[in-house]
Amino acid sequence: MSSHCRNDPVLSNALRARAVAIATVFALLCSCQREDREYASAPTSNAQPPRQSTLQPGATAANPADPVGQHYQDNAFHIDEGSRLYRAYNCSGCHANGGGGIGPALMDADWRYGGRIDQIHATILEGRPNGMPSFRGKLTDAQAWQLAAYVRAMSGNVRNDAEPSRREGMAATPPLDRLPKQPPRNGDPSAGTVPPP
Amino acid sequence: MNAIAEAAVERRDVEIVGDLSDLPDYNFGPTSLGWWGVFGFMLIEGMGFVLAIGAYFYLFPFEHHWPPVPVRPPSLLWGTAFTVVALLSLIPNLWLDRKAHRQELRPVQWGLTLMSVLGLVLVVLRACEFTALNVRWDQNAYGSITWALIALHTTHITTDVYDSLVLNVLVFRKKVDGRKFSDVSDNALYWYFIVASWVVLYVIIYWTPRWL
Amino acid sequence: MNTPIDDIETGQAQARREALERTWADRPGFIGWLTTVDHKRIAHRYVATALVFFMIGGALALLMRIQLAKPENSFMGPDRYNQLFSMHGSAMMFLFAVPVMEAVAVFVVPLMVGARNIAFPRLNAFSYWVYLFGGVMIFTAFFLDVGPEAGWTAYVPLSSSDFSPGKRTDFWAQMITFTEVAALCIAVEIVATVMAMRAPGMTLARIPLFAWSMFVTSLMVIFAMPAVMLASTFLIADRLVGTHFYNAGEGGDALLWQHLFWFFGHPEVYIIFLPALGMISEIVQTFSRRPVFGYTAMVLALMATGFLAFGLWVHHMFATGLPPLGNSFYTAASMMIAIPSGAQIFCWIATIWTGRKALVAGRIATPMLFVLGFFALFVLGGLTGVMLASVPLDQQVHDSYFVVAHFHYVLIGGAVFPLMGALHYWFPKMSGRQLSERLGRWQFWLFFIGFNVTFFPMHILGLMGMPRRVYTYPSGLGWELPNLIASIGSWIVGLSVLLFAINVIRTLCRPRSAPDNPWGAPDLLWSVSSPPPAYNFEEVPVVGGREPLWPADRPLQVMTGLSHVRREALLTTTMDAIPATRWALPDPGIWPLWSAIALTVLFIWSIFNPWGVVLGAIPFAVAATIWFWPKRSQPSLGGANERDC
Amino acid sequence: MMRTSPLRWLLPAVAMLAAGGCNRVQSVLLSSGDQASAAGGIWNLMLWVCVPIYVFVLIALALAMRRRPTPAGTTRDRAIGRGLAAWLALVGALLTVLVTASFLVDRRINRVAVAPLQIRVTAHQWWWDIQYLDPDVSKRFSTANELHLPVDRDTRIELASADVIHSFWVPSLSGKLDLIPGRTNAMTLTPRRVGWYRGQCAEFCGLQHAHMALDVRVDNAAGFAAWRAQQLAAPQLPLSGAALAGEHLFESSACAMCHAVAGTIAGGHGGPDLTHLASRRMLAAGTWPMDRDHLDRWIADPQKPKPGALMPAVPLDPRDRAAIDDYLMGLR
Amino acid sequence: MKAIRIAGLAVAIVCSAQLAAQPPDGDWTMSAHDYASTRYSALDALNTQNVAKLAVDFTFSTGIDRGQEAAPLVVGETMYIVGPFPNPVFALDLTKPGAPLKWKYQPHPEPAAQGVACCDVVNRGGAYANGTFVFNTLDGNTIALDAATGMERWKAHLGDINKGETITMAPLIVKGKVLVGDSGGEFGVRGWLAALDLADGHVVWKAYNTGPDADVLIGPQFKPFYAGDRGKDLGVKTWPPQAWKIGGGTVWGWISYDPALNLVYYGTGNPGPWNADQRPGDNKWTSGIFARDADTGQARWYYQFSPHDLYDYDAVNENLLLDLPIGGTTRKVIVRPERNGFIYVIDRATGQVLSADPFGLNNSIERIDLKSGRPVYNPSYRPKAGRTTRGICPGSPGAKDWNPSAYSPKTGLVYIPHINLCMDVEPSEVSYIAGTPYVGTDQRMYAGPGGNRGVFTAWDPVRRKVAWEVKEDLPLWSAALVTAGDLVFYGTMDGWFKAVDARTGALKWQFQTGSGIIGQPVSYRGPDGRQYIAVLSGVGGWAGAIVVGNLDPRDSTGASGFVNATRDLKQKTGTGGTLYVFALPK
Repeated sequence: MSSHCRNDPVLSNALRARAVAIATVFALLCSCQREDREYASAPTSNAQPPRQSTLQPGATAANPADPVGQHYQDNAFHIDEGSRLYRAYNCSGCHANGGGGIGPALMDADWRYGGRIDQIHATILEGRPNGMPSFRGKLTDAQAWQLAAYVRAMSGNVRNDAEPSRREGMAATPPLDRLPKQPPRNGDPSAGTVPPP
Repeated sequence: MNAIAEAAVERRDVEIVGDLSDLPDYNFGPTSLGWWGVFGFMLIEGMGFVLAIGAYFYLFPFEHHWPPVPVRPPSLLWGTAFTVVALLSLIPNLWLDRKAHRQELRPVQWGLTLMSVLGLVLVVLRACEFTALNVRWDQNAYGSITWALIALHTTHITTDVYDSLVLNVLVFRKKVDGRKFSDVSDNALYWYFIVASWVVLYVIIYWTPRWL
Repeated sequence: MNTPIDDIETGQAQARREALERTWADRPGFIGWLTTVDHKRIAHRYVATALVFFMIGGALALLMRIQLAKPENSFMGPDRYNQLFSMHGSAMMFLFAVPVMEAVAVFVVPLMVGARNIAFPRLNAFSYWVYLFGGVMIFTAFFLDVGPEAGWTAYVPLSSSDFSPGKRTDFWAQMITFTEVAALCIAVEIVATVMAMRAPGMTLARIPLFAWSMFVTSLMVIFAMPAVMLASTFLIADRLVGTHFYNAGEGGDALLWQHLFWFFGHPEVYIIFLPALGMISEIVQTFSRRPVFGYTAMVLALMATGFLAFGLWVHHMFATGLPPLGNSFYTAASMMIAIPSGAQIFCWIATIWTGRKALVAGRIATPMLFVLGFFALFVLGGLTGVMLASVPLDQQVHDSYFVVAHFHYVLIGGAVFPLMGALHYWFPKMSGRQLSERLGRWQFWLFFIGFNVTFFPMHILGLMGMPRRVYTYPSGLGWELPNLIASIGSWIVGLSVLLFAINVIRTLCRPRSAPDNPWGAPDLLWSVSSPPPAYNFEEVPVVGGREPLWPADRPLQVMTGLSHVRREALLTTTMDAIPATRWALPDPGIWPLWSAIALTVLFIWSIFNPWGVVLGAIPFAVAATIWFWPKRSQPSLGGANERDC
Repeated sequence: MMRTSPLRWLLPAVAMLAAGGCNRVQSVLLSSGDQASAAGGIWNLMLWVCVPIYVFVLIALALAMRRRPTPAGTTRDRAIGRGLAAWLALVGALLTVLVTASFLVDRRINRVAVAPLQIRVTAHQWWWDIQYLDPDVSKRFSTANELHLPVDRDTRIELASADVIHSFWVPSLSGKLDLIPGRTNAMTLTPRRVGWYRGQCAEFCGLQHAHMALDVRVDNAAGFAAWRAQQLAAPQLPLSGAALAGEHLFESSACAMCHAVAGTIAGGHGGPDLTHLASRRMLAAGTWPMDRDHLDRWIADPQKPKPGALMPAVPLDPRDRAAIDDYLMGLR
Repeated sequence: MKAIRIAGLAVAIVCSAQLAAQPPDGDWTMSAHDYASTRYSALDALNTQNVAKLAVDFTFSTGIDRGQEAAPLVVGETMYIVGPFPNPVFALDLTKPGAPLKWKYQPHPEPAAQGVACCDVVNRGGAYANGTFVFNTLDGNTIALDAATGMERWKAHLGDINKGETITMAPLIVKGKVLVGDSGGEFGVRGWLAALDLADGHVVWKAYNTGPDADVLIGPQFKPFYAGDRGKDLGVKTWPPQAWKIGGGTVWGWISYDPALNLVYYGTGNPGPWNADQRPGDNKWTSGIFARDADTGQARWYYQFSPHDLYDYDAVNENLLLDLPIGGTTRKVIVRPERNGFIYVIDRATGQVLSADPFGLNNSIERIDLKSGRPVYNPSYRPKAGRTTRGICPGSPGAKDWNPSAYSPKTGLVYIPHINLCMDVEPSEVSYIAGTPYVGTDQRMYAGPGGNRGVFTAWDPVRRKVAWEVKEDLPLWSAALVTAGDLVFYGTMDGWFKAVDARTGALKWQFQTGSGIIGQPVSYRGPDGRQYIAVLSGVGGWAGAIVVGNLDPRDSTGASGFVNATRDLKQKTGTGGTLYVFALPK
């Protein structure tokens, strides 16, 4: 193009627009998985032995947090699916909308069997002696992870940008993204609130 | 640069039919752009209020009781205080508007100061109002729309109070010419709008839950 | 065209012109580009940006058509497709259609009414920056997989945090806020410009029809846009701080969204369409070499359309189960709008009928071609619109491809064709160069044919029961053929748009050569050079009729006395345009840009944290204050007082 | 060129109508019910009014383009002014006709149903839950994604939604009506022709909006009664050992968490009721035909044909899956 | 006024005549004191004059800090206490000072049972008959112990916790048969009442409360008063197909027995699930009262308080069997303060409802139509799916829950400890998943008009009006006890044990126990001849769930919405499990 083509307003706009386009394409390459609607191929943990043994309250990282867990608790879609399953599978029957009833409260900082996502995942699949039934075989591994991710979100242990807000229907609790973050009080530092990205 | 040259090539002949140099370089009302600006934004915001009020009454029939049990209607004290002060502030506002048209500097300076003070008082009263609504925005739709109405008005009054404060500083620190006086009267005009819209909102927020 | 007059060559005239040049000049270089408040330069970038968004939006549509080319296609999955069509709709409606019309107006209206600049020039600059940042934000989000996914109508509860987790819908809602702020600013500027800055003598009855249409449009923007701002604010509040406006479970209602949205959404269609009507009137009258027949009827029709547009939003909700009697009222109202439209169609045809066809090189000029295309497409779209106004019929074809066909005929046929015509028509004035007529004709015919091939089959698809917004469809229902045809057609349209881009770029690379008034048009816009000088009019033009430049040999009356050393514009009375004020307009400044940046921070911050609204307001307040703080260089804006000699 | 343009569109239009029109399964124009034909009537009227107007406008335009220039005299303009008045009068008159017609038809569609069959349809992401109501509550039953209607009889359908807004649309029988959370809408269907029809969700409702179809069977009184009796009966107990194993698997594994089979311990309502699954014609809301092979593939991985569907791919070894297939295929 | 006194006397005579059939009035052998469920102690050593001096005599800790709802039983020189899960039984020797532990029995129930106990892991006590102490365990067993040694005589497994079936009620022993019913109406179990042989624990008869007549033991003798209850297999026909199998109708409340008519009376619990949209129809035989032949279990009559129950109004409350002068004649009636807020007077021979008057706040039911016997529901308070129905009064626990009232023949008044709560409800479709709750509503409760959450009402069943009323801040969850000394005892959830004047309601004495009281006070004559008052202190139950379960008050739907009504309870009391026995100082 000729020189005065460049300083022509209309065209330099076109140029800038192209720059924007390039920038966005670049951004696309480093796109984040936080929003991914991972309906088909969500990762699953390879079948693990029952974990009660290491899961007394205050259990330290005797078995390291399953890397799969992080993947689920950072993804808004999985947490949202967890919220749907939480009601569909009657979790709310015992734990209400986090305040508890027959079962203990889930939105506070107290965790009888550990507040790390893999510990919650194990609690869901294996059950616990004082009433928590085992859902192994009744849930897919991915569903258990999604539920665990949502349960953690109830006590605020979730990234800001993946947080669920209020549900449709009765306002049982303040919107979850307005609740304070509550690092689990089960003596396990590794179970603390996930640091914001 | 070469624009002129080009323009020069085919310029049709012109015939001078008058001279404008003795026109004023400011004015009040529709022959001042400032007035049109204020007027335009009053239209926009007025429409905003109308629609928000529409939403309020749209949500009304979805509840048996208004406000829904066990919510109590907003407490009257602060809201009423706010309304009274706002209505009283109309008197100095009117006076200020007059003085601005007459372009009397001192009165305008002190009138504007008085209005700023009143504005600040109102902002404080409004802050108290939020504590007296007896409902949270995330409790139910009634709470949401009540908060929305009052928040909407709060943004307007805070912006306008800030605006008058800046203007207030200007009339003391900078040279005040006709254009400034015209700004002052536009500011006064906007204040009428703020108060008028509040009176309507006051009746809706505080009295519909009691009457309906 | 006209012969030069000797006295203009005299030195003092030259000096006067250079003084004006100095007064109205922008700062040099890039900083000047950032700080300019010249409505022409801003309009340039506004139009260009809108066209870029138009092309990206179109590209998205092409991808969608690939997916739909054959049944159960696996070219893309549902999630990607949903984001694509949501983005397509949002971009076309909020980032292209409305802004581009206002952008053209920002360029044309001040020149048409004989003003030296638009009212509130810095607000104008601010408006552009806000619009640009909003558009860039939503597209960046889209490319980061955080694009809208609930359609451009974002119906709740599908767009609520339960069914649209994450930040996708929040970005969408804030994009609305961005574009609305921008649009509202321009609306106020145009109202003020048309009402207070007209040339002496340009009474209400002498305002050019395009200016009229933009005035009505701006009023509609002022009354319609607050609805969607309110709606999207409620939505983001529901998603972010847990309010219950749309939550039936706590006394809210899902239909509240639809009422608010369509109270804006329907007028929106006319906000896009009315400027097009103005453009057509200008083009038709120029190329028929006679005043538009029935000026008064046209103005009344514009106002009637603008007024009625607020009374028909419910016809987008006939399938929601509202009481039948109410519905029939909206049926009547919706059909009534056909009357003003009919009147306008008649007037234009009458104008052409009685006019003297102005040809370019023996052929119909491209702008006129697009106008003719408008007739063929818009009338069809309008008629299907009448069909949709009938409740029983709407309940059948609502949300089917019939509707998709309908609104593309109305919006593309009714707005984009006139817009293309108008761009060809005003391009010489904007850039000082004329687009190639040959490429223009090619573009028109490709567009016209491609468009019909794409969208006409969709009528049939709708009647065959194909719902819209499906990412795929089963075979065996007879939908394969029409879909394939449509997909092919879409690429023809793509090609024509490409031609347009090529035409523009090629032309821009040529030296400026356009005469003042290449088409021999009658309004003040064409009395200045192409492109116009920064100060538009050397002296204030005076108007004695609706067509000041006809006949061509009549001298142009002007009034002298506006300052040359400061940016003065003339304000006239609203009704009779009697000179009233020598109003000083502001110099260029960087603070509109800073304010826009501050506002952008506020909006994006608030997506992630409600306190962003409060804290983000502080930098914005600071920037805005400095913006309005009197500058030394602006005497009558309160700066140091130095009267000019 | 303008005069030829309408032809250029109408021809392929007719052609395609012929192509797609031959199936009346999901067609607005080839109606098989009172409500649809009412709308069809309006459509014809509209066509008769609008097409001539369209042609007329284009011809006028073409003529206008062809006419050679004449000076625009005021007398001439006054004449045109009268033309304008006449034109507007014509448009107004036609619109009045259309409004009245549409109003009357609307009343006809919304008439009160006489002794209707009562059905409640609840839309879920992305399937239809269908309950046949009855004053005798023990005669109520649930099914999913397959609606059976008696011919020549009014059926009153209550429409509700369990999650987002959906829209109930069986083009061959009637116009659409939205299903909105927190509200209940109702419509009347009066089918007039026995046969299979297809409906589809017509309001965008998320990932699988495209695969939310509804099979509609219009049957004569006898056929309908027979079907109803069969739906009311508890499904026969599994015969083969494999089927028994299948039932046990079904009830003890993830299946029973979301699906119900009346009379068994399986009482999930998150997914479609499977009580008489094998008696249905389609699978997964009209996505696949209902046969053992498709059923097996569906259970193996529902995300393949319906990405985003709420049913997960449950890890089962082929033998167990076969057993479950056996069991489900036995539910007639 | 005079007439009333006479009437009162008449009643007194009749009742005492009936009481004669009972063991010596110094003992307390069944939770309700007698078959007529009067909770009236004829001891009068303690009276309005000297009660002020009442003081703790001894205490005993059960060592379990869950809700203590049981009544301590006293037989001769021994006191028997059943604790909440894990349901230990303690026998205290009253002859020795400080009543040391005589023996202790630990049943070791399934821990998993805690997960299917709807409202805390409570136990409402045992029963004693000829040398045998019988009680139930949470995991669905009935156990008979040798009262003297604590040796296990027999153990019968009746409930399957894998289906959510638990047992919390106090058995009743009638003519050598132990009457036991199940709990778990929130888990989609099928309710029943069983009669076990006191000797060996085998099931003599078992009557279900839903399903075909054969299961419900409905035969030729079944003559319900109202037409709506007549017909074949209503337990099936009033349900959607198959729904009766998971339809609830449990028996976790009180049973009364009329020796003259040889009929047992008991109420049936709520139908399942709570979301009524999923079970259209009258849902027989839930939320009603059965009269059955004590020997065969054959049903005689039935009356349904809440056909198609909308609000979880279980009908398990106590039936006071009184002979009242009504319309000039003395009639054998059941007086029943019902959960739905009405106090019913029912002819206990025929099942005819003679009167039904509201004794508490009520807007969900407009009135009871005595012709058809059906309540007239207020349609505007009928819960609708997808929207929240607000301000339903009373809430799910009703105007009065399980905690039984008392009747004094001396004053002729019924003493009703009850609550004043309203609620918001949003139903939603629920899946039946065996062993998980089958409820399907979100709800939250809050204080009704007046702001007081509890009320103690003295009701005159003859004049059918309130005699006097005491407003309590917290919900009343403890039973009432009335003595011949014209004293009424009850406890509050913040730990106050109160004695008020039976005629005026004036507070005569109160004592702060360690924890909230939700138990049943009893009065007995000790081996030393003094009158004792005993009550278990230990907050819990549905109302106390927020404390024992350490629930989070930020969730207004916690514990089916009760948390919202008792947000402040954690600040007002802590958990406990202590027996307090009071007497006048020597």
